[in-house]
This record gives sequence, C-alpha cells and structure tokens, in this order.
Amino acid sequence: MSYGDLMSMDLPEGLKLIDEEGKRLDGRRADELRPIKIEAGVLRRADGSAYVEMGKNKILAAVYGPRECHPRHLQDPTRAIVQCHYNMLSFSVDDRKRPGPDRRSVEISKIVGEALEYSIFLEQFPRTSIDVYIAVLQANAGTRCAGLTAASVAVADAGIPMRDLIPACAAGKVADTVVLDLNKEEDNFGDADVPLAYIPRTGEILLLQMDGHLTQAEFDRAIELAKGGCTTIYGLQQDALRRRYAFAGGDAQESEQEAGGNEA
Amino acid sequence: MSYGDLMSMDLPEGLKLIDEEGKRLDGRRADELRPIKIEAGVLRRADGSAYVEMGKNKILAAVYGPRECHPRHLQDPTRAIVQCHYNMLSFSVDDRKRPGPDRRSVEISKIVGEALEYSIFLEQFPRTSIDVYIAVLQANAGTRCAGLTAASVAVADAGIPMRDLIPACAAGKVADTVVLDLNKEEDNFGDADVPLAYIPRTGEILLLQMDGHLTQAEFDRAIELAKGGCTTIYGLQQDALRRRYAFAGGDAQESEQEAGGNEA
Amino acid sequence: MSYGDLMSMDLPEGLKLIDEEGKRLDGRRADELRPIKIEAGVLRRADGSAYVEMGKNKILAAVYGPRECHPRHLQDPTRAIVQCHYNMLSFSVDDRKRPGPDRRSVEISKIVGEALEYSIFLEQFPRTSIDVYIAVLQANAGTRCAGLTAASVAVADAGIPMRDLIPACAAGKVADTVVLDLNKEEDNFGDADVPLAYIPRTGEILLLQMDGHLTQAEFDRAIELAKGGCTTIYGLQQDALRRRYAFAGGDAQESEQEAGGNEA
Amino acid sequence: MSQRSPLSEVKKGHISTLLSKGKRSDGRNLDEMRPVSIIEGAIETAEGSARMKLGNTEVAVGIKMGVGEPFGDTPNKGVLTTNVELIPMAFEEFESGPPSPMAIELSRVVDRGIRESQMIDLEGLCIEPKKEVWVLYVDIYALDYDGNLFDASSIAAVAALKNTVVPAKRFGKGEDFQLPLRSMPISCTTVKIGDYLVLDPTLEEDEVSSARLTVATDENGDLRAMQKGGNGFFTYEEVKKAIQMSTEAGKAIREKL
Amino acid sequence: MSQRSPLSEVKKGHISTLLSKGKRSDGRNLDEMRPVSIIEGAIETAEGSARMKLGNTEVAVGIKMGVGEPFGDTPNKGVLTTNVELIPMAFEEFESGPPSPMAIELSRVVDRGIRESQMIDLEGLCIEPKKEVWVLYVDIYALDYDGNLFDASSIAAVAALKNTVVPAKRFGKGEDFQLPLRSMPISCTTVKIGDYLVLDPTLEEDEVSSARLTVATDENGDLRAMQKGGNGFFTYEEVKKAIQMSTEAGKAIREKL
Amino acid sequence: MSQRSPLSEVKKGHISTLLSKGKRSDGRNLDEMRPVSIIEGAIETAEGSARMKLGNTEVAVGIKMGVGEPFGDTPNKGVLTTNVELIPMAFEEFESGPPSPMAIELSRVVDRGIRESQMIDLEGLCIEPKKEVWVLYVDIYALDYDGNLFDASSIAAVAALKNTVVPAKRFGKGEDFQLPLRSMPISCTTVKIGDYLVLDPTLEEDEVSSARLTVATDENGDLRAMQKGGNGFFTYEEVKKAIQMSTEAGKAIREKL
Repeated sequence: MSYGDLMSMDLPEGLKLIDEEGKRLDGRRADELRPIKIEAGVLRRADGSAYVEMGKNKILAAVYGPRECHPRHLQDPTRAIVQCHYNMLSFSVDDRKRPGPDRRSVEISKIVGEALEYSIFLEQFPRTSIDVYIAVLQANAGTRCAGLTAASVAVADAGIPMRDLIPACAAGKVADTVVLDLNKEEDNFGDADVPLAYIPRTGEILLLQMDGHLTQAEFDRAIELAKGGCTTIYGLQQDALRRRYAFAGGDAQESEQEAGGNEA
Repeated sequence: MSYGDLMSMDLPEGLKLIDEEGKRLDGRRADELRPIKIEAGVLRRADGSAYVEMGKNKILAAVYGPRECHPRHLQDPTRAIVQCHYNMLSFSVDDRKRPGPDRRSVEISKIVGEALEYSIFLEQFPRTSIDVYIAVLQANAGTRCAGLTAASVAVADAGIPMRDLIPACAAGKVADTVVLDLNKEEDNFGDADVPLAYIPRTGEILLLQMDGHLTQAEFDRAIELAKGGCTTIYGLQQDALRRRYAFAGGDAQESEQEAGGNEA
Repeated sequence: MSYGDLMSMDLPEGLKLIDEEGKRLDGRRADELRPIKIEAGVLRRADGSAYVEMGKNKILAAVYGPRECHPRHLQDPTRAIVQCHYNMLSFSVDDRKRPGPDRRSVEISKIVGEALEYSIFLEQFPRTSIDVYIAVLQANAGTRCAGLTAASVAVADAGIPMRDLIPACAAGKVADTVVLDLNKEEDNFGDADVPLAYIPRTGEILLLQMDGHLTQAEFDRAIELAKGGCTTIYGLQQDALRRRYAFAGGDAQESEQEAGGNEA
Repeated sequence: MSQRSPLSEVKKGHISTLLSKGKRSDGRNLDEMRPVSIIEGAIETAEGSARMKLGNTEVAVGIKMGVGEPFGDTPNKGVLTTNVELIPMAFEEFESGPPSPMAIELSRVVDRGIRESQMIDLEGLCIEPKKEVWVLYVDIYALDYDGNLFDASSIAAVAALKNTVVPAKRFGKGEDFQLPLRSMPISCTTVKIGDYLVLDPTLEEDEVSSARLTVATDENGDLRAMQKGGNGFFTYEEVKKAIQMSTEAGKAIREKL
Repeated sequence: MSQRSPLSEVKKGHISTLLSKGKRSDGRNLDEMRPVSIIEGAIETAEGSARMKLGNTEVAVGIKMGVGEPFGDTPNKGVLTTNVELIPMAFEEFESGPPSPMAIELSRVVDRGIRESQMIDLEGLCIEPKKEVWVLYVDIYALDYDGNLFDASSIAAVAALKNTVVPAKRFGKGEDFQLPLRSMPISCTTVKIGDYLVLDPTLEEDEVSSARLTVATDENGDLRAMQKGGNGFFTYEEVKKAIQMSTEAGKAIREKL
Repeated sequence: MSQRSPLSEVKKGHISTLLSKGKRSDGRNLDEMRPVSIIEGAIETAEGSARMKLGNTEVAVGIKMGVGEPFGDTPNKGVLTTNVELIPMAFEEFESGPPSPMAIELSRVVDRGIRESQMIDLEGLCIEPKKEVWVLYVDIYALDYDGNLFDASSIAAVAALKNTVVPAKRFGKGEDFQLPLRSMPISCTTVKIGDYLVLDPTLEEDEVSSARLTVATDENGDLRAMQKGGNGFFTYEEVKKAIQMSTEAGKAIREKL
C-alpha cells in the first residue's frame, strides 16, 4: 500500500493500527520511539547546524547569530530575540507544498521559537537577533518536535550560551491506546496527538499542544510517555554534540545512533 | 423575497420601487431619511469612537491619535495627516467578502479621509497621524456616508479640535423620482446615486460623487434633498455627543434617537 | 493568417520560414536587420528618454537620476547603482499580460541593468541610483535588445557620463540557417536565439544569452551576424543623439531613419 | 508577552505583589473570568452571528456559508474555515496587512477548538458526495482589545454557530435548516505571572505573564484541544492546575450559552 | 494636492496672483484646456488603442479582449475591467508595486465614466447567455505626467474604445466586428486654487489646489459621473460653475473625436 | 558580484596575485571544478531527488509530479516548472519572502537548461491530448552557499530527473514508469577576475569577479543554453575560451551521472 493511499482514505479495511500482540504498524511497542539519528555541525555557512532523522522525518536546522536584528523595529534593547522559521520543503510531503510559509508553519515557527527563547541566555546579547531555520526535507508526523530537537542542537553548535538543551517528542492515542511518537499513519487515523518539549533535569515544559479527544487520565499517561521520550532524546542530543566537539576541525562524522526501546 | 433574490436579478415583476401614493418599498416618502441611531464613545481602547445605524447599516468608527506617524515617509512637518481605513467586515454583505482592503474600500477611505482632513485643525499637530477606522458590520447602501457620519463623531469623541462635525447622506434617482437616502434595493435598481457631505452652518461641500444619469435639474433637486438630510443628521451627531459628555465617566448609554421625517 | 494563429500552433503547413531564394517571411535576407527608428528626448518629465521601433517592436525608455537611492539599503558609498525596470505593457502582446513584473521581466531587467552599469561612470555619483524604465508598447521578438538600445540612448539623453553607447540585437537559427534579428514568427518556430550587446569600438560583449540548439560553428556565425547588426544600430543611436542636440530646445523631431541592408 | 521592557518590570512587580495577597488589579479572584455578555444574531447579513464582551475585550463573529467542492480526502464533509482578524480599530499595536503570527496562532487555536472537538457535524453539510458541500466561514473580528482573545474568540464563535441557519433556500438547495451541532467545547485560558496562575488575563496581565495555556473541554470534562504559548515554562503540576481551572470555568460558561 | 510644504505656499502665492489677473502661468484662460493630440490605433497588438497628449501629460491606452464567463448577476452582458497604471517612467514620485490610492481612485473614476454612462453596449458582447461573453480590458498607462490624468485617461480610453474591433475570428467566434458603442461621455476636471476655479490643471496647479471636481457629461449635457477630491471644499455655486465649465469643454473635445 | 566595497578590492588583489601565478586560493587549477558529491533518491516523498555538494555549496532537489491540464499551445506535452529557493538557511544574505532577482535569474537559467535542451520527453508525459498531462515540478533548495549555484542547481536537477519515477499508480493512471529523458545537458560556469577566467567560482571568487558565463553543452559538445551575467564584459575570445572550459568540464561531470 502506498503512502498516497493511506493518506487520502479512511483506515483501509483489515488494517489494525495495533495488533493482538500490542505491536504497532511499524513493529514498535506503545512506549517505543522511532529510530533517531542526530548529527551536529553539518553546514559550513551557518554559525551552527544540526541534522535529525526521526523515523522517516529528515530535518535540517541552521542558526545564525546573535547578529544585528532585522527588521529593526523588533530590536529589544534589553535582550536578544529569537526568530524561528520552520519550513517544509515542497517535496517533503506527498502532495507538493507551495514554497513559502503557510499558516501552519507560521504557528509552528512561533511556538518553537518561544521554546528556544527560554533555553537561551538572551540578556547577554541585547539588540540582536538569533535566527533559527528549520528545513523539513522529508516529513512523516512529528516534524515540529524533531525540528525543535534539531534546532536546539544547532543553537548549541553555534556556541550560544544556553540554559539547557531542549528535547521534544509527541505522544498520542491510537486505537484506544496511548502511544509514544506517532508516525504518519498513526497521526492520520489516530484519536489524539500531544507534542511536548520537556527538560528532564528541571521538569520544565516548554512546548505543549493537544489535538483530538483525551480523558484527563489518558492525558496524564500521554505526558508520562512523552517525558520518557524526551529523556532519551536528550541523551542523543548530548551525544551528537560530544561527537561534534571530539572531531572539531575535521568534517562532521556520519556516526549514527539508534534509539531502540525506551524505559520511560 | 430574500435579499439574495433581490440582489442578483432584474427588478422582480410587479415590484414597484415607488407606489401610486408616492411611497417607497420601505414605506418612506421621497424626502425621508431611514431611521438613524448615533452613539458616541462605544469602545474602550480607541481614543474616540462612535456607532451608527442608518436603516439596516451598522457601522463602528474608531479614532487613534494624534500619534506618531507610520509609515514615516508620510510625515508632514507642518501638520497632522489623516489616515482613514474603511473596512467592510466579511459578513456585512450577502456574498462573503474576503477580509482586507479591495479597490472600492481604498477609494472610499481616500475620499472620506480627505473630507475629515478639512474638518480637523491639522496644523496643531505637526508630524502626527490621526488614524480613523471604519468597520461596516452590516451593509445596506449608503455605507460611505454613514461611515463618514460615524467617523466625524468619533473624531469629536477623541477630543481632537475640529472646525465642525461632518454629516453625510446620499440622494438619488429611482423610478424617475429624485429621492433621499437610497436603501439597497433602490441602489440596485435605481438610476443614479449622489453621496454628499455638507456642513449646514457654512454650506461647504466636502464629499460629492455621482453615478448614473441625471439631468442638471435632477442633480439640483438631489443636492437639495441631500442637504436637508445632512442638516437632520448634523443634529443627531450633536445629540450623540451631548449624551456622551452628559454621562461621561459611566458607560456609554444605549439611548436611541430616531429620525423620522425630514423637512428638507 | 492572424497573429494568434501563428502563435499557438505548429508552423502552418506550406509556410516556409526561408524560401527558395533565401528570403525570409518578411522579405529580408539572412543578414538583414528589420527597419529601425530611434528618437531621443521624447518625454518631458524624465531626465532622459528615447523611443525605438525595431520592426514591429515599439519601445520607450526613460531615465531618472543620478538621484537619491531608494531603497536605502542598496546604496553603495563608492558608486552609483543602476536600477532597471523592463515592463511589457498589458496590450503589447496578443494575450493580455497582467500588469506588473513577472519572472521574465525581472530577469531581463537584471541583465539589461548590468550591461548599462558597465557603460556608465558610476564612480562619479556615489550613493545615488540611476533608474532606467523600459516600456514595451508593442512586442515582436527582440524586445530585450531593442529595450537596451533605447535605454542606452536615454542615458545619454540624460547627460550622464558614459564610456560608450550600447547597441544590441539578436541572431539565431531558423530552418537550418543562421539569420540576423529574428522576428516573432522566426522566434516562435526557429531553433535558437542569441541576443547580444556589443560595443563595436572595443569589441566588448555586455549581454549574451543563448536558447535552443547550435553547433559551435553555428554559434560563431550567429555572433558574427549580431556584431554586424550592433555596428549598424550603433550608428543609428549616434544619429538620434545628434538630431536631438541639433534641435535642442524645441520639441524632439519626428525624423525617421531606416536601416536597410547590413554588411556584417 | 515576550517583550520585557523596564516599564513592564514595574507593572509586573505591582501585579505580583497583589497576587501574593490573592488579589488582581480588577478585584477578581485568580480563577475568575471577567463578566461575559453575548448578543446573538445581531448581524442580519450573516447566517449566524454573535457580538461578545469579555470584560473590556469585544469581538464580533459572523458565519457565512456558500456551496463549493469538498476536499479530495473528505468527499462527504462540509468545509470549515476559521479566521481571526486583528484589525487596528481594536488596539494601537494591531496593523493592517497580512495576518501577524499572533493572529495566525489565534485563528488556528480557535479552529482546532471547533474542528478537533467535532463540534459541527460536517457530514450533515454534504449536499452531494464528492461534488457539492456547504462551505462555512467563521470570521472573527477583534473590535476592542483588553487581553485574552483566545477565549473571547472561541466562545463567541460557538455562540454564533449555535444560531446559524444554513441558507439552503437562497442557494436553491431546499429548505433552510439549523446548522447541525454535536458537542460544545469551551476554551479557557490561564497565564502564569511569577509563580501564580490566573484565569482570563487582561491585557496588562498578559503583558507581564511568562506563559499561557489554553484548554478546551467538553460537556464531560474531556480534553479537546490545548495550546501552550509564551517563552516561559509550566511544570506538570501547573499544567494540571490550569486544566482544572479551565474545566471549571468552561462549565460555567457553557450554562450561559 | 494635500501636502502643503513651504515651497508650495510660495508657488501658490505666485499662481494666485496671476489668477487674480485672470491669467495662468502657461497663458491659458481659466476655462481653457491644454492642446489635445490623439493618435488612434497605433498599437497593432491591441484590439483598440490611443496615445494621447494633453499638454505635456501623455498616456497610452490599449484595449484587449478575450472570452470568459459572465458575472452571475449579469448573465447576458460582457465584462469590463478598467485599470490605470501610474508607472515610474511618467513621474519621479510614481512607484512600482501595488497601485497607490491615487491610481485606484483614477481607475475607478475612469471606470465609472465608461460603465455608468453605458457607453459600451455590454449586451452586444454576450456570446451565449450565462456561459460565454466577451471580456474587455481597458488598460491605461501614464507615460509622462504633468497633471490632470483624470481627463487624459478617460478621453484616451474613449478614443481607444472607438477604434476597437472585437477579435471574433481569432477566437473562433465568427467575423470581427466594431465594438458596439452608445453614448460618448467626456470627463473634464476643474480644481480650486484660492477662490478661483481652473479647468484642466497642470501638475503645478494641481499641487497648490485645495479641491478637485471631475464631471462626465454626455451629448445632451446630462451628467453621467462626478467625483470630488482633495481636502478642501466647494460651495454649491462653485460646483455649478465647475459643471458648466466641464460641460462646455466636453462639447469641444467630443467634436475632435 | 557588482558591489565593489574596499574590502573586496583587497580580496580581489589577493586573488588576482594568486591567479597571475596560475593558482587559486583553494589550490585548484583555473579550469578545475570543485569536488562533486551526489546522493540520488534520498527523499522518499519525492518522485525523484538528489542532494549535491559542489565543494562547500550544497543543494537539495526534489521532483514532484501531479496531473493537470496542458497549456493551450502545447496540447500534447507535459508541463514543466523549475524553481530555485534561496532560503536564508544557506547564506546570511538570503532573505525570506518573494524571490530576489538573483533567485529568479537562477531559476530561469536552470529551467532553460532543462527545457531548451529538450532533455525531458514532454510528449511522453501526455495522458490525454488537450485534457490531461503530467505536471512536473523541479524544486531546488540552496542549503549551504559557497558560490556557483548555477552549476550545483542544474547538475543536481539533472541527477534528480534521472532517478524520477512517474507515480502513475498513485494517480490511477496505470503502472509507474521511469521519467522519459533524451539528451543530458550539463551547465558549467566561468567567471572573469581581472583578465583571468576561472571555472566553478567559490563565493569569494564570485564576489570579486566582473562577469560570469554559464554554458550548457550536450553529449555532442553542442550548445544548448548560455547566460552572461555581471556588469563587466567578455571579449569574444574570452567567450570562446569559456565555452571550451565548460564543454570539457561538462564531459567529466556527465560521466559521473
């Protein structure tokens, strides 16, 4: 069955999002993340950059700054501002997306940028702008979380003083089951999606949305799973930066790190 | 018969815009205004505001300023400028209007703004802008005149020094008769429309347009009727401001004033 | 046969772009330019202007400047910049063109502006802009070359110090023959087009494009023809300026100069 | 929310001092909404409408409908479009022109509150599958701004949808009928100022807050949509408390509609 | 017209002094148009065209036609679109980009002069009712600007429409035919400088004027469209006088077309 | 290329001195391309794709296809659209918003290299003449910019087209099939610095150059497209030399694809 079929239809007959053994379409358990690969320092021109694969999501993030703030009227004399631009490339989805920002990407840029602002010591760079660009090369549900995960590594790669790295992932509800990290089929045919950005060390929630229908108990379980996912991703972010600094000066390494299970 | 029917068709058979007794579709005589209600000071955030109902027209006007002029290149070192924005809300007409200015609203904003400029002592506020916003909540022919009537009260409510209030209304030609204050059906099926803004005290004409076909004698008669309408509206504008100042400090009163006949 | 027919179809049966005697559809030989008329100083408001007819092309060019550079961020403290705007009027082509710049006109504006920059002593006017406007009133293939030819005369007419005038014309390949100065039918049904701007005195090539399919030998022949065309046009540009200055003070003269053959 | 000018630091101090005494500058309790007044159906040119005041914040909502084609992936469902216009009439910092990120976030949060809660029976708006469906525009205009447009917009939209009559006759599609509704989710918003959570913030409170949480709940107290905003954080305990405040306030407002 | 810089006060003084002696800086009488020159049909790619000079003001008008759908409320009428482009070639203050309010007002006044006067027999442009009609674009470009584009644009548009041939053959709709016209309204514009009314203002006169009145009259001297502009006023006596000047000047121009 | 700041004069001096010794700052010969690395087919959501590095310049190209109507004048041909996006991720001077003249020139040069060379058999993309054809979008994104996007873009586009599979099954139009290609033109670009011609300029070299020539050649060494840019000049001898350098480099790259 092709992508396109799955996208534009009701759940095809006979297809079960979760089978008798509790396995999901791609073989994962309910509390399992998709395979994740994080690489820091992948672009030459940007001040900092990162590449993230999360399942079939492929995402680049680049950071420029702190630098002079454009447009001027956004300058804040007391601190830096973060200008975040989330961008799905035209070929990252099944039906070609017109280049340029649509309303969805403006909203995601706003909430991802707000989360990043919290993580940066903005007061150290008054009047400047820190510009964060997220390019989704291939999308498969969960791009805002994977994009924020990448962007946070790129900010660190740019050497900008940070409170902490920000990991993010979603939990949701599929076939009456609360599961971690929905893929595209689960997102299309599921009942709810809860993207979360959460700093494990402090318990701070920086991004939180919810779509769909959850009882308050289901919501609690979703947050519990997503917190666990964030904890795993946080470790992978740190690994990526460690590899980057270990090999600094040479080309960024193509070292892959897979996140299998997740003891959330 | 619904609005939509009337709008998109020729005049339905058997329907007469003016009957044997000289009465119009809504029962008015040729020289009669629609019922008018004017209220000043209806919004909290704006520096001045007014609400006008003129027949089935429902219009809000708000004024901000004098304040710093944006965009800068429009600043005049010798006086204030008036920036007027006439805006039909999407649901104010039968077929939804796309939000944002179209060519018609740009033209109306320009001529209404020019009329307002004359009424304000602009020289007292060099380099500033006086920003006037007109929102048409419900439209039924004559919105530019009702909008200017409302905007002028809002300028007064903002305490901006004025030469005089500006009343405005239209006259026109319907079924070979020159009539005052066309409603929507008359505007759609009539022969000519003449919007006028006229200061009764001085005889100054600040807004004047004409569409359709009039002999010069018919034009004279139309102006005569519209002058009379302006005189009546001028009184209602003053009443609204008097009520506003009488109760200043408390909430604006929901006092209604209807204009029945009109001895033009 | 109407224009429209020729435009939207394959080459109509029986029609030969070049006949047995080597004559083209409009009777020209392979190395012949279309009739050309150049007039300088045709507008009153602009600092310099010119009108060019090249076959059925009718083109106006106007120059303003050197003047303050807008937008500011384009200012160069060491020299003037040239801002060129090539504009096809809506009725200059068979199918109405929407007013305003499309991608084609942005590209032409860029390459024509770059050619003009070379010809002007920009260093004499730091921080300023020289604004060049080209309006195509009627188009019939070769408008970028005719537009550059006109613009260069307009710059001279504005009294801006120049290295030299820039003549431009195209050569191309039609029915297996390399020919000079393609008209619209030849452009539509031909195999290649090579616009060229070339200063005869110095041999400098300032504009060069190629579309289609040419062997390197055919390309050489096309350049040879186009150089000859430029030499002829250069003479007509000089004549136009001489007529303009001879009658300076009075209205520009309607003197026509036709370029018949061309000994390239 | 994000701009921390010296002035707002002073304001923040003042507001925080009050909050530490359990008070707000307009006298409300921390979990109390401002007075709500709703006038339904006042716009005759709209298929449904509401003008709503939430304290000094005022919005006008109009519903317009038309006939159009369904989307390819929902051939038997009507089409819903929600749009919030932050017109400069309402506030000196709102500008004409393309919608700001704030307006876009607002539109999308209100839209999700209506869409994801399945409030409207969109299948009841199908005329002929794959060919013709009703298209429904929810247009929300801010007229007077004193904070918390999230709740004013979404509650007024619900009120306008409630009195919407599908203009079938005008379009030659049979008799007019009431817009088919199902559940009725209510959105309520809490912001965090210092360590305090306050419901339904005024503009002044909004400006000194660090984070915002909008929660839409249904008749059963289930969650239907949620949106965190602002460059501050919530702990999970704070999220739970905000959900509780929104659920309670939502109940009270639902009774008024 | 509205910007009163110190410089223009001086200019205004000079022009007013002349006017008080019944003179204008270019030697014309107060009720005299500048020389008019019109070249019809010069643009072969257009269905109709005119280049017109009114003194030093110059415009080019081209008519393009195509086949399209009628509007729902006029199923048996052709579609007319009028557009004025104030391109920067014509004047240093004209800018590229979206049309300015001045350009929009101009377009709409010219459009009304053509549309409301019922100059074009739009029913003669119906091909098949409800399905196919001729679409007609009147595109007006300012090439050289020295005031009073209202009259230059509308007169040149009338001239271009007069020589327009409907390109029926090219669209496979039978034989070409002359665009069906009825009346021929002419617009003439008067401005007020101090207490004087002057016809057909130059740019210099326009800049020091306080108000403008454009009046379109037909063969019978009836009024077909009117537009007041500027932030000054007219008395009704002045309006009457301006109408009279426009009517007379319109007659003279009509004879030249 | 055109901005000659004092800094770039210094840079230019340095680069020229090296060139006079036959050297370039990265050690290449004057007629040598930077290392090329191409990963084909990495984007699963695209019908065809390539990520390409040319030295430190990097682009991603994706091909998307759909079904649409043909243009009236080519009723039996598929529709091709080429677009280059200079996103700000790639370079601090690239800006969001409408495409810059640089981006437009790039798009059009790459488009002509594909279109005029008749690389794609567009007639093989006709489904039903006059009614349905395949529509093909070539979308090129600059990810990392160090000069010469002309060649990186056009070569990556060729690579992506090579691995493109027409998604016929997804659109209910039969079995998927390989995109039908004919010739394979390769574009190579030379710039002029002082009197020297250098192939495949870095950004630094591009900034100090006076003129640019992009030449697309096919398997036979025939010319398929050409574009001169920059405000300097070439002599005809220089043009011939640049063509020769591009032809040679094109051959080498064609072998790698």
